[in-house]
Amino acid sequence: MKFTIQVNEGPYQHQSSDTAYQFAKAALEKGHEIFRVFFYHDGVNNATRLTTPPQDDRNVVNRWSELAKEHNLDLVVCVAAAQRRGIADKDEAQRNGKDADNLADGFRISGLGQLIEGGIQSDRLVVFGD
Amino acid sequence: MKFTIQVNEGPYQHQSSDTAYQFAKAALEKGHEIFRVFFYHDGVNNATRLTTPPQDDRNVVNRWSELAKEHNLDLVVCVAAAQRRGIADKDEAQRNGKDADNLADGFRISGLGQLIEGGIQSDRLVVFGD
Amino acid sequence: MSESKKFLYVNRKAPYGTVYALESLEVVLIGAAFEQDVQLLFVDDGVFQIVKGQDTKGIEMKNFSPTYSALGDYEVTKMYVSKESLEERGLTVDDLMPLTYEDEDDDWAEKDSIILVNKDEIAALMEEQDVVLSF
Amino acid sequence: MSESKKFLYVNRKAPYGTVYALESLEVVLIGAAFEQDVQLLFVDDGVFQIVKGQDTKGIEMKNFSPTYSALGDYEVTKMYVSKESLEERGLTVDDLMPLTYEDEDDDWAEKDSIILVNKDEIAALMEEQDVVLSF
Amino acid sequence: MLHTVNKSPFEKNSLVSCLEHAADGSAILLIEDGVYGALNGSAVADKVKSVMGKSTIYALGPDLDARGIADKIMDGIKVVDYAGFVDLACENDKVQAWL
Amino acid sequence: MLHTVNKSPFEKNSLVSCLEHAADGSAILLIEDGVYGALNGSAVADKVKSVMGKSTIYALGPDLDARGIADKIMDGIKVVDYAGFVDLACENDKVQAWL
Repeated sequence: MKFTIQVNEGPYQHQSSDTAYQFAKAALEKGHEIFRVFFYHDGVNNATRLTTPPQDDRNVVNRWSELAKEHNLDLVVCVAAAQRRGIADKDEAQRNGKDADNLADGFRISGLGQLIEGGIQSDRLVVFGD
Repeated sequence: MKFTIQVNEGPYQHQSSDTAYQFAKAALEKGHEIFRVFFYHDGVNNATRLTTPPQDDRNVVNRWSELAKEHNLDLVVCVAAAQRRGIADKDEAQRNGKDADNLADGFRISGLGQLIEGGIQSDRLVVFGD
Repeated sequence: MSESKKFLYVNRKAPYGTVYALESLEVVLIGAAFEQDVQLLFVDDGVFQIVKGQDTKGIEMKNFSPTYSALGDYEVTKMYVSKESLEERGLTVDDLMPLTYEDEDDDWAEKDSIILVNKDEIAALMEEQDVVLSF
Repeated sequence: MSESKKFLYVNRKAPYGTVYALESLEVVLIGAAFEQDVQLLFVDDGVFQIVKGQDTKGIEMKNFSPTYSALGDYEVTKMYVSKESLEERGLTVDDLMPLTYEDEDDDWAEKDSIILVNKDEIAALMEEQDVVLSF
Repeated sequence: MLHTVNKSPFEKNSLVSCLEHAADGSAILLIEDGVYGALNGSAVADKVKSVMGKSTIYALGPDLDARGIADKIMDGIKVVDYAGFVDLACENDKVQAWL
Repeated sequence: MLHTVNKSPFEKNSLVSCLEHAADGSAILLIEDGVYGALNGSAVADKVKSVMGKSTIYALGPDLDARGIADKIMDGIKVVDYAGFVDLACENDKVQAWL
C-alpha cells in the first residue's frame, strides 16, 4: 500500500513528529511504500540541521534524514511555511538575500502542490499534528 | 513598573508572539520598563534571522529586533530549548560543530537562570504561550 | 488511481489564534488547480473562520477572510457548516459571510455555497471521501 | 525587591504529548539554585506528570518522571495536587509516584511532598504567590 | 490577581479551569482565541456569567475585532486594548496565564 | 474509516467531537495524549463506552506505557502497536485525524 504522511509540528515541542516517524518506520518494515512525507506548518522545523539535542535524547532531525537515506524517502518541506519560519536551503537563502541556510540532509523544499499530489497518488494520507 | 515577558511559541503558528509584542510595545509606550523578554520552548524560533514572510504580512522576527534596538531591550533565548530546535549564534554553532548559525539581531542566547532572575528582579512576569 | 478523487478539508480551528486556518486555505487554493472534487467542512471552532465582519487591523495580522468569498471562482462551491457547532457558539447562519458561486450549468445563476449539515450528515459526508485533510 | 520570593510552578499539561512538562521541570531544577520559596502545583492534565509506572521505551523518548522524586534533594518539597483533577481522571493518590523529602528540621525524617488540595485551596495558594510560572 | 485565558472554551478546558480556580476579586482577561468565551448565548455563557459577581471579566478589543465578534458579546464584559492589558497587569499584584 | 485522536479529552474537545461525528462501523484510534481517553472510571469514560457498540476503539500501546496507564484502561479497548496502527490505516479506506 502507498502512503503519504503529513507532519504539522516541529521536533520536541509536540509528539507529532515522533509518532509520524514511528508510523513511517513501521509501514516500511511491513513492506509498504511511502510515496512522500510532507512537512507543513511548524512541521518544517523538522528540517533544520542546526539542532543539537541532549545526548540522552533522540535526535528527531537525524532520524528522518537516516530513514530517508535508507529507504530513499521523499521528504518535502513546504516552501511557503518554510519561508515564514526560517527554513532555507542554499537556493532559497540566496533568493531571499539570506547569509546562511539550514536545511538538513535528505529534505527538499517545494510547493503545496506536492501535498495534493501525495493525496492523489497515494492510497492513504495520514496526518500528524497538534 | 518593571516587567519580564516570557514567550513560549514561535512566530506565525500561534498568536502568542504577536500578543507578547503588542503587550511589550504598549508597556513601553506607557513608560514602563521591560527588564527582559525570555524566549522559551518553541518561542526560541522567534530568534531566527532566516525568515522571509510574505510581503503583505507582518515580520515577527524583525519587529522584535527593531523594538529591542529602539528601547535597548534584553531579548534572551534559552540555550537548552534553542539547541533542541536549531537556533544558534556563531559561538553555539562552533561549539556544536555546525557549519551555519541563524540568530537574529538583538537576541542573545543564555541559560534558564535568566528567566528565574527575571521573575525575581521584575515586578511582574507575564507569560504568553499556547 | 481514479481520474478524480473526492477531497474533504476539515476545518476545526478558529482563525488568528493559530495559523492553521490560513495555511489550510492556502492548500485549498493550490489544490483547486488539480481539478479534484473539493469540499470544505467547517465544524467545531472552524465555523469561526467564516464569521463576517473580521477586522484585523488591531492585531496587525492579515485578514484572510475575504478569500473564502473568492473560492467560488476556483470552483470550490461546497462549504459544509455544522449546525450544532453554530448553535453551541450562539451563532446562526446570518452571522456568517455570504458565500456564493455562479453556476455555469444554470446560466451563471448565483447560488449559495454554504450547506448546513447536522452530525449524522457530517458522518456520512466524511465516509464519502477519498482523502481527508485535517487542519 | 524582597530577599526571597514565592514562586509557584503551575503544571497543567500531560507529559510526552508536548514538551511543556519536561521543560517546566528544567526550570524548576535551575530555579532551585536561586533559593526562592518554590512550590509546584499539578492541576488538570498536569496530574498525569506524576503518575507512577511510566515507561517510554516504546516511544523512544526520555522518561523524565524519576526526576520528580529527586526534587526533595533540591529543597523542592511542596507539591500540591488537585483532588478534583485526580477524580475527574479516575485516579487516586495511590496512582501517583511516592514523592518525599527528608526534613532537616525534624532529624531528617522522611515526609510526604504531595499535598492534596481542592479548588478553593488552589485559589488561595495562587493568591499567596509573588510569581506564577505557567506551563 | 490577573488571570489570562487565550484559548477558545469550545476547544480547550482552560477557561473553565480558570473560572473554577480564580479567587473572589480576581480579574480575568480573555485574549487571542480566548475572546470566544465572551460570546453571548453560547454553551459556556452561563458559566462565565456565574462568576461575574465575584470576578471582573475583560476581553481584548483587538482580538474581538479580528474575529468579528465585538458586537456579539455578553453584557458586563469590559473591553480593553493592549494599553488596558498593561494597566490590568499593573493594578493586579501578579499574572497567571492559563495556557 | 479510521479516526485518530491525539489529545487528552480533559484538555481538548477533539475526542468528544470525533465520537459525535464518527459513522457506525468506524475505527477510532487513540494516540499520544489521546490515550487518556481510554482511562477507566474517568469523567469521559461513559461517553467512550457509549460508542463501543457501533465503533471499535483502539489505543496505541507505546503511548499507554509511556504514560503509565496500560493497566488502567476500560474493558473493550483494543491495544495496538505502531505496526497495528499501520494495519488499521490499511484496513480502513481512509484516515481522518482529529487535530
